[in-house]
Amino acid sequence: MISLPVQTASFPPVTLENLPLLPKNLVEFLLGWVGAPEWLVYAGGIVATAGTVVGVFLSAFALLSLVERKTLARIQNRLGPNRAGWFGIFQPVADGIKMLTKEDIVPAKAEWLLHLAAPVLIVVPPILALGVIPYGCEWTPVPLELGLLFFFATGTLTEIAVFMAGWASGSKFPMLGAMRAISQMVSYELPLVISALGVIMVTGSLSLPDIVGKQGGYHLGFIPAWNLFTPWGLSAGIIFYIASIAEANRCPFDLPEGESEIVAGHMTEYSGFKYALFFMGEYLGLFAIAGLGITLFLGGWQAPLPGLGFVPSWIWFFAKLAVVIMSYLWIRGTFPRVRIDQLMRFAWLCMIPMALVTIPAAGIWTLLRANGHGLFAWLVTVPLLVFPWIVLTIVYNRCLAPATRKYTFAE
Amino acid sequence: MLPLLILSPLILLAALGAVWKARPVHAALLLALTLALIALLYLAIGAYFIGLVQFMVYVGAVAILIVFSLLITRPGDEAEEISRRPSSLLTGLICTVPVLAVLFISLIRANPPEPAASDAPSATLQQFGEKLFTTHAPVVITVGVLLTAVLIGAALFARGVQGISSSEPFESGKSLPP
Amino acid sequence: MTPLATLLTLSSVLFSLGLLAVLTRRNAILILVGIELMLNAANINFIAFWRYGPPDPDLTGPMFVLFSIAIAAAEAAVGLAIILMVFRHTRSTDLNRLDSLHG
Amino acid sequence: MNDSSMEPTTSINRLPAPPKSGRWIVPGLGLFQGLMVAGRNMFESYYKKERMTTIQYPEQRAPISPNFRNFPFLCYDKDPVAGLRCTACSICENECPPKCIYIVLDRDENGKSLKRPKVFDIDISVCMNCGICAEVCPFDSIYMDGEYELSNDDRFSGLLLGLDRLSKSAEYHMQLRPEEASEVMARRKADEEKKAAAQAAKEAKAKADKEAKEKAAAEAQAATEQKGESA
Repeated sequence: MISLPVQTASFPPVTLENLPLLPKNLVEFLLGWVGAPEWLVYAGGIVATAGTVVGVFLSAFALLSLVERKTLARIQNRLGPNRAGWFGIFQPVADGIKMLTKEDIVPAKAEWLLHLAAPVLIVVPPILALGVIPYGCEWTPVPLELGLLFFFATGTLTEIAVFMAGWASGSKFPMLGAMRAISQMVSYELPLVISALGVIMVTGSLSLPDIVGKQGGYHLGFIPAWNLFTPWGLSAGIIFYIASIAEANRCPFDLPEGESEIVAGHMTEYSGFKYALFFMGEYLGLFAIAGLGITLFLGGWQAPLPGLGFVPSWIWFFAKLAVVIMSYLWIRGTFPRVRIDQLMRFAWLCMIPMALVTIPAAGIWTLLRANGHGLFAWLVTVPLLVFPWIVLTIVYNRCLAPATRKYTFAE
Repeated sequence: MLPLLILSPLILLAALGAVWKARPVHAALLLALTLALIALLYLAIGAYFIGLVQFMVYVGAVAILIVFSLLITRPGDEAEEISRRPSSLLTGLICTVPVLAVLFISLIRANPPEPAASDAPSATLQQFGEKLFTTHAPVVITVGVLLTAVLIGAALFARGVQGISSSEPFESGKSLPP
Repeated sequence: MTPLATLLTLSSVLFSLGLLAVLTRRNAILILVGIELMLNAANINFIAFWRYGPPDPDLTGPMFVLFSIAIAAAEAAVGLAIILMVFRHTRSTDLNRLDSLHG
Repeated sequence: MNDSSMEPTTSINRLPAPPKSGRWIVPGLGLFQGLMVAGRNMFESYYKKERMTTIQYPEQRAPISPNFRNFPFLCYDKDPVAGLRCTACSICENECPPKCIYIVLDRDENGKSLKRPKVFDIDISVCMNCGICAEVCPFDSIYMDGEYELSNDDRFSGLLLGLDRLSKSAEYHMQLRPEEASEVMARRKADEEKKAAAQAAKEAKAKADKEAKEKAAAEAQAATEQKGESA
């Protein structure tokens, strides 16, 4: 006798808010309906969740690759890709087909295993990191208690992958590019993590949904209570923003792949789909770091104005993501690439001291606010942050301004 | 138990590779793999915080540092390393085998107690924070001072302190060409 | 074999491997690799006893590992800085070449 | 981590300090101004047509400058075969530095030169666009072309231009480089007129000679007749 499942799992109601959860719910419901064992239902739910995140961000990657080219073209008074389809909408598809069908060249001096592992490994950390970000009030793919720590821990894997790519290629430009990339990533990871510390201190949690939840509500009825609108939050947010540009290897900090100097950095010896994987990893990393910045400082999925609660929260998140990414494009279209010594000096002499100052500022802010001295908190933290900024600016302008270099051998 | 039985041999294999591989960069990468697997082991047995910290510090900082210094120092050919291997291996084993034996004997004789609870003891972030800044606050401050000193010291060392550093090698009969 | 015994065995073998690396390698950086292995073996012990040992509300094991990791990072940084310094003088990281004071 | 021995021997000259105008120097103002410039570029590109300077190539083409010079072509007047100016003199073939020109003289069945090429090939995969052939040609036949869409999927025969692809009319030349072509046309016209005049003069002279000869002959005959009569 066949025993049918006694109770079929009830399907949760589909609303606009939990629309992103639809694949997961659907898979779990279907598996429960056909009577699959519990672990299979669980595994199906996990696969569906991961599939949703990867699917959303891979399509966003395709879209961004087009939007970036169009925007940069417009900044340079060009039209950008407009041949494949209407307004070049099929350009990502064309690029993908081209990349897939290209020959995969492995240099004779390369170590094929590491050479193969590097592009695979470089895609993993951003995907892992994307999993812990809260996209909507009901949609956090993996609500980890230690989400922030997990995010930064996975980010470190990128460095190893970049090193493997540079070293396994058995060529000098990849090696130089990898050394640049690693030193840049290590240097800029410090201000990145330190500027996030203030948020952790104020929230008292490493869980990203908690951090977003803490930023709900409005000051004076219309100013959202995001971390950005506090003195320490503004300072830390700017530092986080600059460090995230460097961490994502974007212009003006895209030295690891500075075309004019070292061909394509650690990606020089890659072709075809492996090269595409590097790009995918880079763009997914960009989404991840921008998403984290939004979560930490821009209130995550919180609406920017009261009375806009009827819009699903994940739409706010993606709108903010689009704005942040557009600002990255704007910066890329504006600023020239910095030199490697300027980059490192900026990280160690400007970013890290400023990031360190935000920690006591956040501590004093929390302490004074908790004791009900709101105005006093402003009066103490603003000078605490502005004074080092002015001092650093003067020092930077006086002693460390960009200098002309005279090469004695080049005459 | 199952993750333990899967991860332990993997850790040992990776560590063996790190010890045995003649090419220094391979050894360093295998060390990174070992450390990452140990982090996974911590995660598997329920020490989430320590696992992530291990991943961040060891894989993200220490392994990268080692790899980076290998690149800067440009280690020599591995053929020399391999040619000297038998003699050095003998010395190493003479010292290592007794240590391993002593460890195993004490392990067997200690007769470790049966696990009391199968669930991981609770170690939330809150608990960690409280312990860290109450009981262990002096240690935290000491470690902070130590790390600051290390940061400054390492930076000075690596830059080359004025007066000490010079590009000329020591006057040595065996000094290599640069 | 209990989980605790497994972990302790793992840590003893790992420690011995680290020792072997320290004793056989000539490259100073690879000796540091061995030292890291030994430190990690010790850390595994702490975590194992915290996890499978008697209940420990004070979290002594993880705390010790936390500080140990911090010290290990510091040790690696200083060690590598010293190795770089030595490399700058002798153009080699082979410890057998550092025999200027050899009688 | 920087190795002092690897340090490039550079001397860094600090820029002279910017003049102090008594105003506050706002940190980051330059960055902001740069961003504004880029932003203006982006938005104005949507409604200011004069900003967009690029040409949508297959649909639009930039006019070719008269100074643009590419591979050579052969000029003909009116008829592509009979009007070909080339006489297969092989001067260009000899002068060509990479030796990319190949000429075979056309002959009739008696082996007499017809003063025109039977084969005239230029291998543009070898040609280096130096223009020496155009300069040395005494018959105003070879000029440098302005055509640039020569890519081909057959890299041997597709890039070997024969007479059929090389010969282009004088009108084409006029269109391509009016100044040069009109000068050449004027010179050729003058030459032709001179030649015609010379021909006319020659003919007149011949006529005069003939007349003179006839006259002389007639006189001689008359003289003989007179002699005969007197005898």
